[in-house]
Amino acid sequence: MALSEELLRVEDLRVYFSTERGLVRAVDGVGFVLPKGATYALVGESGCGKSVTALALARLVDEPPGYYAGGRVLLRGRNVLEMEEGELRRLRGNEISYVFQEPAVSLNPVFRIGYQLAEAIRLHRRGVNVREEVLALLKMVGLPDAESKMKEYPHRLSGGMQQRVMIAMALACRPAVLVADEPTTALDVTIQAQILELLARLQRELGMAVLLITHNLGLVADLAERLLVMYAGRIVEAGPTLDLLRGPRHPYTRGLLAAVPRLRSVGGEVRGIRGSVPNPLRLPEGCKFHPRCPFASDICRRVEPEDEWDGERVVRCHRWREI
Amino acid sequence: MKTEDQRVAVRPLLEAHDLRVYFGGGKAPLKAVDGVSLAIARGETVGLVGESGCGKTTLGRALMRLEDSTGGRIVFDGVDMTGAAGRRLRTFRRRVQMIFQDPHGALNPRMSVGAALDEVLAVARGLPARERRRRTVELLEAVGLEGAYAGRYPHEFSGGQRQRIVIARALAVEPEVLIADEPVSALDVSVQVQILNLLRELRRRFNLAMLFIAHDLAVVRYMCERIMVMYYGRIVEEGPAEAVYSAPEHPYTRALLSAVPDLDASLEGRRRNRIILKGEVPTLGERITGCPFHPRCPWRRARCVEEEPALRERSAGRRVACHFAGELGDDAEPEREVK
Amino acid sequence: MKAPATQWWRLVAPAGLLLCGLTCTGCGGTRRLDTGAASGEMVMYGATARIRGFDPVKAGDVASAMAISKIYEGLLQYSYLVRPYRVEPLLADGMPEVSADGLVYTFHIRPGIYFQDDPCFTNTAGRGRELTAADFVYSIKRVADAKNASTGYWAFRNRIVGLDEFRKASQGQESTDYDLPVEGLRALDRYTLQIKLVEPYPQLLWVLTMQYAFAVPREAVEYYGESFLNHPVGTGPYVLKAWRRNYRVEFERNPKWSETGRKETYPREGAAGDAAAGLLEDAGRPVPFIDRIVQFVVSDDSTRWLMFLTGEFSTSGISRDNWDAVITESRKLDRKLEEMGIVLAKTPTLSIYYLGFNMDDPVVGGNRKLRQAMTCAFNTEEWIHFYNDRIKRPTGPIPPGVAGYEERPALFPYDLERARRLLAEAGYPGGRDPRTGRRLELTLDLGQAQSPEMRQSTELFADFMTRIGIVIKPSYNNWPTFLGKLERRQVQMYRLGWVADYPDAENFLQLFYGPNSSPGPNHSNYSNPEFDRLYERARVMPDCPERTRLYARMARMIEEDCPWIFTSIPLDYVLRHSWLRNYKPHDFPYGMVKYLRIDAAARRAWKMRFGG
Amino acid sequence: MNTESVESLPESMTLWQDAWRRLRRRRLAMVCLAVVGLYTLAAMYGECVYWWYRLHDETPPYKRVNLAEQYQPPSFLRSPFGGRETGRMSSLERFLHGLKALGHHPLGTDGLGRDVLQRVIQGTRIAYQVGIVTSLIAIPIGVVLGCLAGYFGGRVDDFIVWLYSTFACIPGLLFILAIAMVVGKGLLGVYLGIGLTMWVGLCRLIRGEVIKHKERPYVTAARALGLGHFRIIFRHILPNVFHVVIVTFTLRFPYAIGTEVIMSFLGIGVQGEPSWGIMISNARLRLWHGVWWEMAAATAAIFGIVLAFNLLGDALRDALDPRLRTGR
Repeated sequence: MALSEELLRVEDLRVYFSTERGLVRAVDGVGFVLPKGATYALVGESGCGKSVTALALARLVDEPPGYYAGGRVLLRGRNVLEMEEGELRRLRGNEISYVFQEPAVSLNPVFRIGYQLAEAIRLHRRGVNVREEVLALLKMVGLPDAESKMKEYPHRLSGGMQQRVMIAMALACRPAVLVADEPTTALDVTIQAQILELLARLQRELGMAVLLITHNLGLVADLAERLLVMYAGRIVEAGPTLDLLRGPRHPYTRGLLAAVPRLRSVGGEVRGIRGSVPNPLRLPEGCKFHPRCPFASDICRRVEPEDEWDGERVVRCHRWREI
Repeated sequence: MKTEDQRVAVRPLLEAHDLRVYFGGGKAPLKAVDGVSLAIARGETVGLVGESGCGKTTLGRALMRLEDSTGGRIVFDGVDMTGAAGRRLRTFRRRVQMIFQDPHGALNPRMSVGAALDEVLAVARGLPARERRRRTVELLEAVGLEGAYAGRYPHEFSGGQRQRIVIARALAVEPEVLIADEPVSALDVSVQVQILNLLRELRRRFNLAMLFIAHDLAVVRYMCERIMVMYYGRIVEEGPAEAVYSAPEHPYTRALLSAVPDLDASLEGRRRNRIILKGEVPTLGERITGCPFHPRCPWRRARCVEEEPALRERSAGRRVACHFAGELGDDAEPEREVK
Repeated sequence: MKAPATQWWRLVAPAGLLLCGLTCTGCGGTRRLDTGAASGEMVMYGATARIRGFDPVKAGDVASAMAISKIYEGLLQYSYLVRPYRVEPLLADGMPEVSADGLVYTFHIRPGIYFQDDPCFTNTAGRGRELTAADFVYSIKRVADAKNASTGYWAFRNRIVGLDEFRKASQGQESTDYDLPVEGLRALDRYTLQIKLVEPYPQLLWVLTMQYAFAVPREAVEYYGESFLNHPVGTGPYVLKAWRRNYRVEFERNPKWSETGRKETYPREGAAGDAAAGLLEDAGRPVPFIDRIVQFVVSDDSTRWLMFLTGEFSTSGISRDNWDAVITESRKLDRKLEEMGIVLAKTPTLSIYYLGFNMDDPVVGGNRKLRQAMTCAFNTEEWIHFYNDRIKRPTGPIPPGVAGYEERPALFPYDLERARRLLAEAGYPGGRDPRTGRRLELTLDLGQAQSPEMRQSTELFADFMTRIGIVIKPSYNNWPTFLGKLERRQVQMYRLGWVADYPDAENFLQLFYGPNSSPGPNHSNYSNPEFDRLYERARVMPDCPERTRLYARMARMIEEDCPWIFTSIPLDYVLRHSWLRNYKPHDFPYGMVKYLRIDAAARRAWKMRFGG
Repeated sequence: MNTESVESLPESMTLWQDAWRRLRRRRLAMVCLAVVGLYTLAAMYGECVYWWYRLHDETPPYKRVNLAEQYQPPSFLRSPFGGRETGRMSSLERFLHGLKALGHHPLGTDGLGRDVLQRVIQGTRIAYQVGIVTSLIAIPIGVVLGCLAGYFGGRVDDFIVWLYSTFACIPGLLFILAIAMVVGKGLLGVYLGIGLTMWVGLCRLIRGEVIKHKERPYVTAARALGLGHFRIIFRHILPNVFHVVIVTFTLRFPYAIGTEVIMSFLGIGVQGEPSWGIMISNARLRLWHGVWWEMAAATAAIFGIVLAFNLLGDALRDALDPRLRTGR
């Protein structure tokens, strides 16, 4: 991993929102390095800041209410957060593409599929046969009967097909990084499997780096090489997927893994994490997880832990060695 | 947990016989529920699994008589409730309660938690005010909330807490059957299991019969002794959870199970034979002749296209709607996409 | 006289009083001026209110009457300059011969008077035929025809022998038979008309100057049918050239006059001072002077005023708005306007505005002292001040300038102390109604609430009354509702005005004649046997000192009884440009436009200097 | 089972309190609220004056004519602190004299010498009466019909939609004129005319909202709990759509006032009381002679109240809209 070529480096990213009720530190010191061609998964529950992190990679957070309070996002060495508007536009789509959770609302309902795809292609690439390209893309994402589907309006397609179209649009310009934000959450289990298959295949074929954002730990086990676990705007633990899943170090990761009912385990009661995801407006002092942590001690309540590296694994916990 | 003999001793509390719910009349009605029969006994939890649009929510609502059924019968405690109306219907509804997927929407945002419970206690149970106050606190504590929160409003609670309130409200009428429609799918992962555990505990405490509707097979597995798999408005497989999960007989059940991300398998480094179904989940409006699953079925034969299979008893408590149930073989290598 | 029809258009809402000067005399200057005698035509531009139509039997409003009088003519007309008002022959060849008992009037029609050319004259291939006595017989029968629903039948009702029977006969379904003879209305020969009256009716001569008695050719009525209203065919100085309802009307010199050699001349005789004012310069010259008259329907006061200032219109009234800008403190014309050669003429009009009591009402009707108290409480000075001195306060029912008017102090002048005393005597000490213990509250009905001046002056009146402790509750209605209420005697007090039909006190005194009670014009339902007796005597008497004495006596009775609070006689303030010649204010200016002349050179010079 | 704590919530707040808190944050909204408050005070003062004189059976000062003081400009234009008569006074006396002069017809007098300020205050009273009474007519009709149409749907809905569409087809002012013809001029006509036209918009909005809420799970939950239809409509749904009523009220209030002014201006509205419309109508007479204060006072009064209510309505809409609420 260390040898692979670095593509995207996020350093100490801080994205805050000033709302009526106060300051929300949605992302507060996130850092990671995404190598070329790698698949990473960013895992966390709702409100942990994973989507904001994803949007910040192409400076897509609405400003205001949001603003970038610090850190850098280096794509091939250039800081995305300091780019001009024109440069940003070239970046978006060309270098970083997104697939969002709800395909139904991400497609414009009044235009045909083919037109929307063609528009994406025209915007970023010149001198290609747009129609051919549209067809090729639709075939690539496995849309059956691409010729006729091109002429359909979005609402005529099922959720799975819409998501395929969204992926095709994201791929239209052969991006270096594909950010997939909960791409299967809105889909049925059987369709979810199809889409994940597709993503894995495309990643293999096109050699993109993929950042997969999800709340489902089970989903990523097969797909991602490395796992980043987020909680309250911070990455609390990161490491190679299997290592991390087999031996979670942060109490949050442990709790999360324990909370997932297993398909094949028999009987027995599963214990969740007590309490609920904290209100981003009223984050606790010290370690943000301490009110829910069964191992919390005095230091956890007062001092916020720093990243601790151990080989390829990082963890933010005062007491992970003791537990 | 119930023991085997208890289950036998109790006659079914809520039954449906050949229940049909069609939407829109005319030649091509939307057959959301098409000939479903089921029985839930006191203290038993039955899981209902299916993908979106398969009719499982409609079935749940129809059992509560929130949807009018087109055909078939609903029998509660031995009494036919199919045509009940007015006070009889209201009484019936109070004995059967429902928990909804979205705990945010299920609570009236303009009513404090206490007021919501109080109203139910007053209207449905007719308790005097002092008694109602006492019960409200009891109920909140029963679902793991402090009684002092009665004066607060739904938006002040987190999703998990709201779901607890919804459960408390359902319990306020002291129901005998609880229909839980995707009660945890809108919740954070870390909170889901809290609610599941709560439901398990309440079921034990109040000896509730429960119909647990979900799309997450792992969750259903955790909650239920018996499960039913629904596809295109029909039950395609039914049986004890153990048996269905370890040896699914219907191709759809098999595909469904293989599609679920399996953390354990991944951790053990097992490669699974994932059956990736082709095509889309059919919408209820589509016309499919023969077996409704045949367009996506990897084991499809000619007969499947022509003849719709009936739900046949395969063994005790085990029913499957497939012509070739048992003939597919455990290791059958169907035509499938190779990973 | 039995229950004459309500001459509703003569019942003028006070709000409209200031516009009279405008609509009656609103004529304008020339646009394209004649430099030589023959080269150009003299055009006059002016404003008018909406014209309803050109049928003399329906001359129900001032604008229509003005328009009709340009086209049609009657037997008699008012002398333009002579005061007091006098009639002189127009289509009649001299004044009529009146029998000794005053019942038979014989008119000789001027030969050689022709109707204008019109397709209706099918016998003569469209050439206008000569006017005959039969035309008058026919025209007056038309007024009597019930099917025409004329607004002017009141002038003939119960007057001419046999005419009422004719009217009765015309009420049937079948079309009216105009050949049915009327005994009192006969053409003795081609040029002789005889009118036989039921009883002496000295006012007939005034009546015959009105539009209702104008000569209408039977051919035109029958040819045009319903649309005769839009197709006037007359003998007058002008013919209708174009008419776009609500926008523009255009008249042109009647070519028939020169064709048939008809000659009308400017009067030689004037009132004292007319010669000095240059009004007799054109004496004896042929009329009309103006070739073409174009009038626009302008409803906005300020537009009209600006058009006057730029010399488009040659006369203008003064609205209350720009009173201060036009008239100085000393009631003179503003210096700047004076420098522009604008001339101010100021004359009282033959009209009276009043607040009437319904004598049927138990509260105000049966309590003379109360009415007298209210009359005493009416603050003349403030009222005149509010109206910017554009009014005079009348003392009784006869306005000055009409025989019977007495120059003497009012019986109940403004006197608050006396008013309070009278009120106490009336049974309302301090205004308190002893039955309720509260102030006496009276309802005052009005039409046309949309005029702020009307509303404010009503509030002013209400304030006068609160000073003696009476509360006036105004009730605003629209005009038809208001009239309906009056006719059904449903009002307690009401506010109205009366503009004379002719300059004879009888025209005012009839408003108090018992048999004329609502729905007749006596809306106060005043009934006094003594007054009725005197009225019946006076109205058949020809003009003589004895009749004048009777009128004065009756006026005094009315003043004593106070069925009305007499509030105002409007003063007509008319401005005109100096280049409009021969202009003299007239209470009955119908048909007088033929005497007006525009000094082309002077106007051109004026326009160069001031105009736009 | 252990009970959960909600320690992260500092204090309990209803949605109304929450909306109020959000409203309070907006300075403009608070200014508008203050302005509305001032108008309300003026209207209440006007009402007191009206009734005091009514009960004492006296002519109120705003109706008292004084032609001697006709068309006096506002006091601040009459150089209250200068002037000839103050020549020999000390500066304090002059100041006090000036203050007294300032208080004398502060907004000038009209053509009958009546105090413009007093009449503006009476106009406020009339405006409030119109606004409140018409709302009392329109809101119950709109709310009840809207709720019934939205909740029951089907034929009930068809009928109510037909009904309000019919009403909506009639041009408002014409309808009001027609009603004024039937019931006669005066306030009753104004009330009925405006009230019977104003419910349409509200009904439509409520119906839409109720349709939306009818599908919400909490309504299903209420049905599942065996609650009756009317209880569901009025106890459960109505409170959730009530913000629509409030916003509509704040936006319709100035509309009603405006309509009343137009009607009074046209002479079919208020009779015998000083309404703003009547004041404007009166003021036309001398306006272009520079007698602007009566017109200005009445117009400014209308402008102020309409602006304040409209801005407040917008702010309320934002504050009450559940979609804009943060902190789910």
